[in-house]
Parts: sequence; structure tokens; C-alpha cells
Amino acid sequence: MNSNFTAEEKDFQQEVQQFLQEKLPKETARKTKSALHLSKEECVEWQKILHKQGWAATNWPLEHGGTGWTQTQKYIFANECAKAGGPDVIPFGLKMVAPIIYTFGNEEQKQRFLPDILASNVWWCQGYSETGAGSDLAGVRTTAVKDGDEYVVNGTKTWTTLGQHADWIFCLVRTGPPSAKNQEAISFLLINMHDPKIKVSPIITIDGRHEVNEVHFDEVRVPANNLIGTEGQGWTYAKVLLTHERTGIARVAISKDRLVQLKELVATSPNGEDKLMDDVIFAQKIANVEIDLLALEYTELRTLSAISTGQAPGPESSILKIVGTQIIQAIDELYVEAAGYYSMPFVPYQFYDDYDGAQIGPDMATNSSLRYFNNRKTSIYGGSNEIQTNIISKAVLGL
Amino acid sequence: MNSNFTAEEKDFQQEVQQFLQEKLPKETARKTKSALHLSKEECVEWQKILHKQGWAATNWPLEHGGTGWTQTQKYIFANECAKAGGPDVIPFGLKMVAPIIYTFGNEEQKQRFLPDILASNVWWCQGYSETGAGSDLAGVRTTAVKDGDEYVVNGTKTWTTLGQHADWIFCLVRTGPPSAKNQEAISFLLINMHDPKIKVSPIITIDGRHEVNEVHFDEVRVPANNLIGTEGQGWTYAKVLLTHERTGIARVAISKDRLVQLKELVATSPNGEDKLMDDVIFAQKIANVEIDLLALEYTELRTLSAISTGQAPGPESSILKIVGTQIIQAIDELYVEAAGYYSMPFVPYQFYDDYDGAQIGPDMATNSSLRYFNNRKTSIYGGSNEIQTNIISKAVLGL
Amino acid sequence: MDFSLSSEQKMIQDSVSRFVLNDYDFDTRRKILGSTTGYSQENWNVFAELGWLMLPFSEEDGGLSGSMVDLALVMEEFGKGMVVEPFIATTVMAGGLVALAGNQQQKDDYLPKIMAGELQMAFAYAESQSRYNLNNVKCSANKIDGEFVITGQKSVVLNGNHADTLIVAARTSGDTNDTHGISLFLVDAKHASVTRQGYANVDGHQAADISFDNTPTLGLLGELDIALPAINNIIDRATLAICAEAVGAMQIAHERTLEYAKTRKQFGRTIGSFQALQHRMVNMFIEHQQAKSILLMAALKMDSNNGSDAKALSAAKSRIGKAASLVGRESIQIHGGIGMTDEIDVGHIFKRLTTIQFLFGSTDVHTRRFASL
Amino acid sequence: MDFSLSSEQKMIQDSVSRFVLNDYDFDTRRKILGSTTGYSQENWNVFAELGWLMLPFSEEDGGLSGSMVDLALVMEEFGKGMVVEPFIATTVMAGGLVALAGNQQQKDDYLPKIMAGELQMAFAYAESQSRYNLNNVKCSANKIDGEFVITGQKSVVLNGNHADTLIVAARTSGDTNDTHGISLFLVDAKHASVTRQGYANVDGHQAADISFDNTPTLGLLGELDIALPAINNIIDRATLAICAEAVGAMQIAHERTLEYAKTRKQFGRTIGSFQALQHRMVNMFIEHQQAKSILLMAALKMDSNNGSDAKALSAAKSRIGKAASLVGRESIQIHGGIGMTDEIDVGHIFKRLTTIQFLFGSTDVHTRRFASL
Repeated sequence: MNSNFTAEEKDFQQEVQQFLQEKLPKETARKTKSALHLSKEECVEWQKILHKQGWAATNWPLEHGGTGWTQTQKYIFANECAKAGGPDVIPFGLKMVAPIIYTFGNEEQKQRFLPDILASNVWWCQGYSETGAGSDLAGVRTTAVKDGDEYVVNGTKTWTTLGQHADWIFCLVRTGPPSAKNQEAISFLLINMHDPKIKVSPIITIDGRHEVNEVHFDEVRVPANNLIGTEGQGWTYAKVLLTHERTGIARVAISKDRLVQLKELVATSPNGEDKLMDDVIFAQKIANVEIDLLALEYTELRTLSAISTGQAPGPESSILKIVGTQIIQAIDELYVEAAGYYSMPFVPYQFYDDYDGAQIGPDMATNSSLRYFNNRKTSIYGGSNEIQTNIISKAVLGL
Repeated sequence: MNSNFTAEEKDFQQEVQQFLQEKLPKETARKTKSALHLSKEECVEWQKILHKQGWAATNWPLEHGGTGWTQTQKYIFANECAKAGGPDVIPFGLKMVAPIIYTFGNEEQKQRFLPDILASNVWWCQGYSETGAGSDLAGVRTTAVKDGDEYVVNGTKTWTTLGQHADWIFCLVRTGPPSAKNQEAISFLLINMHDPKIKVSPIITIDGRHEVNEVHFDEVRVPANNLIGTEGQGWTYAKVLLTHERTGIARVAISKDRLVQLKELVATSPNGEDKLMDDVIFAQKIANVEIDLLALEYTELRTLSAISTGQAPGPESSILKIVGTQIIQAIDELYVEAAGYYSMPFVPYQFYDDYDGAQIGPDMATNSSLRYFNNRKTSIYGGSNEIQTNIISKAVLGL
Repeated sequence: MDFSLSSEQKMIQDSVSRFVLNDYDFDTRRKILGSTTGYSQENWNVFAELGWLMLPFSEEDGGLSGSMVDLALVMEEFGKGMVVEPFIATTVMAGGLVALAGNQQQKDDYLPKIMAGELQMAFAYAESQSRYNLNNVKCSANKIDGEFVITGQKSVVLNGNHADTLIVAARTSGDTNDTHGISLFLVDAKHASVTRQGYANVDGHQAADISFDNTPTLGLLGELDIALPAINNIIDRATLAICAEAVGAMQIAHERTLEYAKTRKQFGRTIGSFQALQHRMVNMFIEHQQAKSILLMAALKMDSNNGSDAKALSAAKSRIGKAASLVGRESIQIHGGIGMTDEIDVGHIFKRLTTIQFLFGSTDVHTRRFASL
Repeated sequence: MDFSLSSEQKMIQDSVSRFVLNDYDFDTRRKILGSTTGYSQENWNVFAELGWLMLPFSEEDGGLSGSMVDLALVMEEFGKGMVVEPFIATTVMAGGLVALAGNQQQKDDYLPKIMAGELQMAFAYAESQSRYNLNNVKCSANKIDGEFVITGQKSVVLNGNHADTLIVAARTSGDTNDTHGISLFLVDAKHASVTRQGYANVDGHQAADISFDNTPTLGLLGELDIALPAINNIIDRATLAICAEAVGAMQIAHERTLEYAKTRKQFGRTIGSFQALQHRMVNMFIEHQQAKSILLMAALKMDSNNGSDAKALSAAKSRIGKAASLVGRESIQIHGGIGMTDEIDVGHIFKRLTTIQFLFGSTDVHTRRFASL
């Protein structure tokens, strides 16, 4: 048992650092570090750079163009990206629908979809949630009725992140009769977003941002060969991916980097006659979060180590979601507290390139509360923390 | 609206202070302040002193020999007692069974029991809980079967506080058939503890103390005129008293005094080269508890004010139980932390009068953890905090 | 001890409550936020007509001699509607300073106009380096030709963008952190040497960053160099006001969450039937009740002590800050995604409960101040 | 990075685990606590025979060169049985100091006897005024006729009442709080000038208050005046040991609580079916898992750094202290009254989890140390 990197792993670390230094666009890095929104173009540009390097698909098997990295390599890559400001890839294509396609899709679907996902030629979004089906995903009501070679889709999906940019959406739809059991009535369908009968309407969140959407389907006709696997198995497919998703969702590397930045920030932030870091209570709060994150890092490493010895990530991985998001939100709160009065002004426009007024507040202070507000989502999405708690209660504790 | 005392109230405060200074036995005060156990004799002595003053029954109506005090007077009395180290009266007679007797008992019972309770001539204990009926009190199994002019009682009560001293016990017993609904099967019975068929066996708790007991009834014959009110109404009687009980249970005055003492303690406790009070983090923890207690004091005052304008204490009074015990336990923890290494030695014998060894640890330091352990009970007894939370959820929030 | 409301108190409470209920619903508020000023002059006129703007001023000054309890009653109702009109900035802070420190001429010049709703004011005290230290003042006033002129910068001045007249805390002697050497000046906000960068805060309240460049004053307010006690006093009163506002806001947040939990279904039952959520909503209730209690404690103690009790006030700000944090976060979490949208009120309450925690001193800062007094 | 156990590690883990399971049940432990010594010499002999007492010593010293991970594995299993034999006092602390600071003669004199289970030792460092400050040493050693004699007092010395030989931290120069001027001495615990007041701690471990009155020594251990680094190092290792013990104890506390919740019925259903309690038991599980993780982190980092990494160790003590507090308290609360009785194990686990929080520095003290490094 040891926590040191091997010589090969150290070489790999250097390779990643060099790559990031040379290839990561500076503006993209700056925005990522500051939690400013990237444009669609900036996201795609970065993903294409990763693809060129062969590093776009860190979790795909080699045969489909994945990296084939060990867990330690993934750990190194995530940490170096966080330090350098390399943004996460938009997950809906590369991390969410692709594994479902290469695991449950047919050959034709693999050929048709995977290359464009790998090369970031298409933008995907996720159609799971509905107004009546939040935590209870099995309650979806969007229907897909077979009509010859096509499905006719009607219904509304919601919380569709970055759906305004999307070329394709993967959906859970109800193919069985309303009376059928949920588990047997839900199918997994890929739908082209350019269909004129699809309407995307923005949802503005409390941070003033347009990030999520409602997607309305009105008699949308979808070729039947866009169905993944078997009719009525969609719920099964979706669930398989959920435990895998929970590891990345801890966002340990990013939280680590944010704490490093926060400590740099408070080391110079004025607090009357002192610096903010001289405030023992505040320093103790930072330390507590830092310590909890250290623990979480090793909880994640223990989980990954189990995976690399062939065990599937168990329901314990729900811990990563729960604690990871608690830490994200605790860090957000520390940034707000550090910003003090300058957490209050709502001036997101001052970070746009075309702003030419005087800067309001030091550095990114005014962004702190917006990030705090936005990240309330992290304990709600991806299976709310309450749902994760129920999973542990049932599947791990046997309650 | 104002929080000042009237001139009369200030006079009353002085009267209480003078009484305590003159009449409260010094050794009783010392032990009470230090959370050392009082002997049965010390408890009775103090209650008889209170009785002589006419102050034994602060919550009884005047007609039965109560004080007839206003809520403000009760508040003043509680605070002055806490400051001076006047112990609480043992509640089972004066505060628990007496109100049931004078509210639901018949004339003969009032004559027979109340004078001795008021004068502390008899020691009462409570027979509610059973092994299978803790939070779910309605599940009692101790049976009382009518046989002519008597009930024959069989069963076992548990957690009977100070039952080893008791002359009488008031019990919830099952008089209906096992099939009967709980609400209609439970009766309220007074039983003489000197019956040879009653066996009291001690339960030792984790602080090494004999405070609670099991009480076994084996064919104990009880005169039928010891039944309070009507057969099958016992559960109703018991419940009526529960909300009243919850106000005193907050123990605000005692917690206030303990925080005053704690602050005095840390002002002189060495912490290497400093005093413990110079530890900003520890001072902040004390302040947080102190502030929460200030809030609770006003929550209690608001409740009492509502009572004094004729409203019954509602289910909101469960807040007092929940927060009051959280604060008691938080204070215990601060004392343990202040004691540091000297929270560890288990040397309760050093506080006995006959101990002649050297003192271990400063002052009462070694008592801190025992008190911490013992007071875990406060969130369990009197309707656990979980039960109180359920009460608020249902009765106040309508969930 | 007497915890009942007088008939006058009930009357003003009812009057504000009715206004919020009938004239300040969520859509109306949204329209006000979207307007050019970001608050409603029409509402302000109503406040004046109903006498609310007279509340904190003494009868000698033409006011109602309202107590801190009275102020808390009004602000608690304002909190239920998240009222954004600049009551705290103009009436409590700037008006309060004039009443507290001003000479008769200044009182006559400003107070009647404030009470009539004809004058908007703001108090500029915080600077980018000062954080919550009120004695940390760099912005300086120097005499040129016998008259003071002000140079320096002030941060996040509430109502600073709409104020006609500013009160500026400036250093007239000593070093940046000295408690002595701070003075208050009245300044024409529209003077050419005053640069104002206005914005809305995340909670919808208007504010501005302001800089002064040899700006002439409209006069010294109070005595030279010894303004700090008055500043402390007025910030404490404003702090009590936002504490009361938070208590009102928490009540609505809790009510909305209960309503939602009783109707929203998941897994075939209302989410309010899940015990884990029930216990958390009870916890929210307890936090609100404890906040309400400590607000009362602070208001009563300030009233017993001539309007000023720093220790009691800091206890309240600390405890209410903690409650506001929990109630705000839990309201969103129990609502789920819908709680994060701009279109319903709970997210806006959450934002206001957030800014209140960091306005006039954070929760921890007030805990420490409590411990030190 | 490699998180798998070696076959040697699995072997020792299995061996300790079997001992605790088969030979250290709750009743056996209760009998040991009730015995005159308060621990079992028979068990101690078993520890020696199975080589556990050799674990922390280097192969040159005749030991097994066990790593901090190895130590943690053993202590985690000990924690599951709440083993009270003085492994930490004699083996980790006193033995560790001899190995770390002693000369060859001293090593030859003491280490073989420790490993053979023939010698009980204790390390006397804390004093009534020192709290957790290891450099705060008043107890002094002065030269009389060329030989050091010790005078002063030591507090809550683990195994102090049964030790044959003591190691005493004493001041040989400088003032009470100086980091320089602290030395270690070997002392015959049974010397007439040594007064020992022995007792059991609330967790069942034996300890003593000890005073020295011109007590002669058995020799200086290590160099004069510069013992503090060795003291820090050994207290850190002992701290890791109790952290691991806490992780094992928490596992049992959580398991017992789960078992109880699955069988105990109230209101006609098992209490484990109440969602509010389910969520709290999940929280206990998370705390235990986080504690286990940070223990691993600290042990690995100490191993990577020659047995010493104060920052990592303090992170572990802080996080595990917090987990121990929550898991201990919740175990009692979910058990209800029965959890408070002396007759079942959960209350005893709670007590041990409590003392661990305040041994070798409280949770907050270690958080601050982490932040300062």
C-alpha cells in the first residue's frame, strides 16, 4: 500500500502539464478558473484540442477511441486540468450518452453516433427530467408511440442543461401504456433537436443565467432505429450509468484548486487593519473544508482502487455525490464570506469582453454569490442528495 | 411591550435572593452547582424548607397550596435558584402526579395524597416506560386486572428514576383486553412501593451511576380506589401533562448559570502559556451556545407570556424540549473540552465526603465527562427529541 | 415583563401587513425591480402618507418616536414582501444620523423632507479595504481655503445611486484605523466631482460605488473627529432592521416550502409525507422561531437602553444569520429545481436571506463582537 | 498509487481480528476491567507471542519494521474490541521513544523486554497547566552532585500506575514555554520518591497522576535540551494509533446501531423503517467512511515521509474527532435508554470515542495545527 506515483506516472503527469501549458487557450483557462461561462465555441474548441491529443474520451474503452487510462492516470489528468483551468468536457455526449450507445446500442448506431461525439462535432443534451418526474425519474410522461418505422413523441422535458446549443437529445420516453409498470414502459430514444416541432424555451435561474431549458415535443416523428436496445429497457440502461456518473460528480480536483485559490485570495484580502487570513475563525473554517476534502479525495481513491481491481462502483459511490456537493457549496459560501460587501452587486456584465466601465469589487468578488446561487443545483441534480441518501440506506445499510 | 421588571417584581426578586441566602443549605448548593448527586435526605430537607416558605408547589393552583405566582415570578424564582445552587424539586410528586391528582382525581384521593406531596412526606416515582414501550408509550403491557375491590398488577416498568427511594409509584397500566385499542385500554394507577411483591432492581448507566431502575410487579394487589379517574382514560390524563412538562424541561436558568460558571472557569484555566479564554475558537463556541440560549430564553418567555394570557402551551412548546436539551448537551461538551486530559479519569469517589486522597484534576474537571455521559438522557427521556419533532411536524406544520 | 403589543403597535403592523399583502405581490415587485429606478416612488409616497417614514424620529423632530420594537414590527412585515424601497438607507441610516448628530438647522433642513418622502439619502461608510471595520476609513476630508473637501472611495452604498444627498464618513485626522478622527459630512450627490457607478444588488436593492474628488460638502454633521459612536449606533439600528426583515422573510420561505411539500408528489406521495423532510422542515421552523425570539430580545434590550445595546444586537445578528442560512438553503433544496428558477419567489427570498448574512457584519463577526463585549 | 494490502498486512489484520472476535468479547473485557490491574497480562503475553509488540520496531532493533499503515491496521482491529491493554503507552509511545532517541545500550536494555511483553512502560509528558502544549513543561531535572534529579508533577499518564519504568519529559533549561530545554529521562517508577495515584479512565484504560520529588533517573534518553522533536513525533504516532482505533470503534458502533434499528419496534414497526433515522444512520456511515479515508491518507503520508507528517496527522485527528463525536452521540440517541446502560457495549464505545477526541489534542487544536502548517 502506498500513495506515491511511479516513474511512469510522473512522466505522464509532466506530459499532461506540458500539453495544458501549450494547448489550453488562455482565455478559456481564465474563464474556467473564475467560473465564468464559456461560449459554445470555446467549449467545442477545447474538446477538439483534446480529441486531437487522443484525450477526449477518458472513460471510453480503447476500442472505441477511449484513452484506456488507469485510475491513477485519470486522477492525475483531473488534478492537472483543475490546476491549469482546463474545463470539464460537456458531459452529455462524451460521458453520458456515449457509454449507453457503445454498451447497449447496435453496430449501426455506434457507427452513426460515436465518431461525431468523440470529435465533438455534435452537441448533445439530456432529456430525463420532467415537471412531474424529478427525483422520481421513473414517472416520466413524455410518450413515444410507434407508428410504422417511426415513434411519435409528445411531452415536455425540463432542466435540460445547455439544450439551447444542442443538435441531439437523448430521452427517457414512455412507450408502454400508462397502465404498464414504470420499469417496463420506459425506453431510451435519441432525437434530432433540429426538428422544427421541437421547441426549446429558456429557464432563467436565480443567478440570472440561461443555462437550463424546457424542451417541448409536439408530434415529433423519430425514426425507430434511434431507439437504443429494446423497448421498455430504457430505465435499466439509464440506471447502469448512474453509479458511474457519481464518481466524477465529486469534483474533488476542482474543489482542491478552488481552495488553493481561496487561500491565496485571503492571504492578501484586506480586513480593516489585518489580512483576512489573520482571522482565526475564518482560517479554521477553511481548514475544516480542506480537511473534509482530503478525506473525500481518499474516499474517491479507495472507490477507484476498487474499480481498478475489477469491482463495480457500488452504491457507496453515492457518498462521493453527497459529500462532494456539500464541499462545493461550503467553498462557495467561503468565497461569498471572503467577498463581504462585494458579494452583493449583481454585475455579471462586467466580466464580458465588451464591458468598458470601471471594475466593481476586487477581482471576481461579485461573481462569488452568483456561483453560490448556481451551485445550489449540485445537491439537486444527478439524483438529489436525498435520493443518494436513500440509495445508501437501502442498498448499503439494508434499511 | 417591555422586558423590564416592575417594582413589585424587583421586590420579589430580592425576597427570593434573601431566602436562598438564608435557607439554602451550603452543602446542597455546592453539590447542585457541581452536578454532584444529592442524597435522598438532602433533597427532602430542601423541599421541606421550600414548603415551610410556601414555595414548594410553584405550578399548583392556590386552592391546593400552590404559590399562585405569575409567569414572571416563576421566571425570577428559577433564575435565582440556578444562580444560588438551589436544586430543582424532585418532579415526580410535586410536578407530575400532583397535577393529575388535583385535575382528575376524586376528593378522597386529593385529601389522601396531596398534603403529603406538598410537604414532601412521601417520595414518588414514575411508572410509564417499559422495555417494549419507550417512545411508544401507548404500547404498555403491564396489566392490571380487576379482582373484586382490587387490581392485580403484573409487569415490569423501566427507567424509573430514583425509584430506589420511592414510597409510591404512578403507573400507566393496561386494564382492557390485549385486543382493545391502546387509547381505551390504558388506566392510571397509584401503587404503594412498599408492597413486598414489588421488586426494584438497579440499572447502572455509563456514568457509573445508579439513578434509574427496573420495577417488577408480581401479582401486586392494589386497592381499586387508587385508580385515577375512569378506567381506560389513563392515556388521556398522561398526555395532558406532557405539554406542560415541556416548558420546565428547557432548563434555561440552569444552563445560563452553567455558562456563567464556564466563562469564569476558562478565564483562569491555563492553556500552556495562555488562558483558555484566549483561545478564539473556544470563545466563539461558548458564544454560539450562549446566543442560542438567549434565543431560547425568549422563546420560553414568549410561550409563558401566551400561557399567562390564557392560551394553553401548544405543541410549539416541544421546541423548548428539543433546543433546551441540545444546549444542555452542548454545554456539557464545552466543559469536557475545557477539562482536556482531566475529563478522562473516572474518580467520582473523590467527591464523596469520606475521600481523603489528593485531588485529581482541577476543581470539578473529572466530573465533566460523567455529566456529559449522563445528560445524553435528556434528549431521550420525557418524549425523545425525535418524538418532539414528530409532534411539531404533525400538530404545528400539518405534515 | 410584558410581551403583548400595544394597540398602536397592532395598528402599524396591520397597516404594513395589508400593504405587503395587497400591493406588493411577487409580480408587482418584479415590475418594480425592472423599472429604471429599481424602486417605486409611488410606494414611497404611500409610506410617507401612512406615516411609516416618521416612525424612527422623535416627536420633537416631528416623528412618531417609534421604538426599536416598532421598527422591528415594520421591517418584519417588509421582509414578508421583500420590499426594496430604500427605507433602511434613507430613513433608518441617513435620517437616523441627522436626528442623532445633526444641529437644529440640519434637522430642519432634512428631516421634514425625509418624512414627507421628498428626499432620498444614503450613508456612505464602507470602503474596499475596510470590510466590516467601521473605524477603518481612508476616504479623507481636508480643509482647502477653510472649507472641507472630500477625496476617496466608498463601496456598495445602499441607495447610493438614487440619493439626492449623501452622508459620508471621512477621515479628518489620524491614521486609517484610528477610532478618533472620523467625521460625517453632508454631500450633494449630484455634484460634478462625485462619480457614481450604480447597480442592483443580487437581492434587488439598489446600490452604488461612489468616488469623491475634492468634493465640497454641505456641512459637517455632528462634531469633528468623534463620529464613530454615532456610526456604530446607526449601523446597529440598521442591523436590527435587516434582522427583523430576515425573520419575516424566513416565515414566508418556510410557509412556501410547507405548501410545496404538501402538494408536490414524487414516488406517488407528497414529499411532505417523507419523514426525513418533515424533520428538516421542523428544523426550519425551530430556526425561524429562535430567530424571532432573539430579535425580540435585542429590540427590547435596545429600547431599555436608549436605542443602543451592541451586545444584544450582535447576538441577534449572529443567531439570525445562522437561521437565515439554514432556512434559505433548505427552502431551495426541498423545492428542488423549481426553487432555483427566477420565476417563483422562494429563490428571491433565498437571495435576500443571503445578503442579509453579509450586510453590516457577517455572522461570525457579530458572534465575536458579542463575545468581546 | 496502490491501495491493496500486502499478504503480510492481511495476515496481521486477520490475526488481530480473530483475537478480538474470539478472545475479547464484551464480557471478557468487562472482567478484565474489573480485575486489579485493569488489563490482562495473559493477553499481553499473547500479543508478545504473536509478534504484535514487535510491530513498530525496526529490524535492526529486533522488530518487524511495521509501517504506520501496519500500525493503523492493528489499532483499527483493537478498536473493534475496545482493547484496553497498554499497547499505545508501552509499545508505541515509550518503546517508540527508546527506539527513536535511545543509545544502543538503552535499546538493548529496554526494547527486547518490551517486545517480549516483560516490561511495562509509560510516557509522562502532560502537566496540569500544559493542556495540549507539548513545549509547556514545568517539571524540572536539575543536577545534584553531577546527577539529574526530577521534581514536578505529571497528569493522566497512560499506564502510569502499572509501568515499571517511566519516560519523563523534564525541563533542563529555559522557561516553562521554551521549545528548547526539554529532555527525556528514564525513571524507575517504583522509586520511593515517586508518588503515583492510579485510576481507571472513563474508557477503561489505566492511568495515573504522578509526582516526583528529587527523583534520581536511570539516565538521559537522547540529547540534552532538544527532546521536543522526538516528543512531537511520538505523540503524533500515538495519535495516529488512536485515530485508527476510533475508526474501528465507529464501525462497531454503527453496526450495533443498525442491528438495533432493524429489530427494535416502536409504533408497530422497526425504528429502522423511519426515514428520519435512516438518513441519520447514513450520515453515521458517511462519517465512518470519511474517517477511514483520512486515516489512510495520514498513514500513507507519514510512511512516505519517514514516519512523520504533522499536517496530515492533524487533518486525520481533526476529521476523525468530528466523526467520533457524531457517531458516538447518534449511536446512543438511536438506541435510546438502553444505549445509556452499562450492560451493553455501545455506551462503552461512546465513552472511548469521547476520550479519543480529547486525547493528544482536541479536534479544534488539530484543525488549527493543520491550518498553521
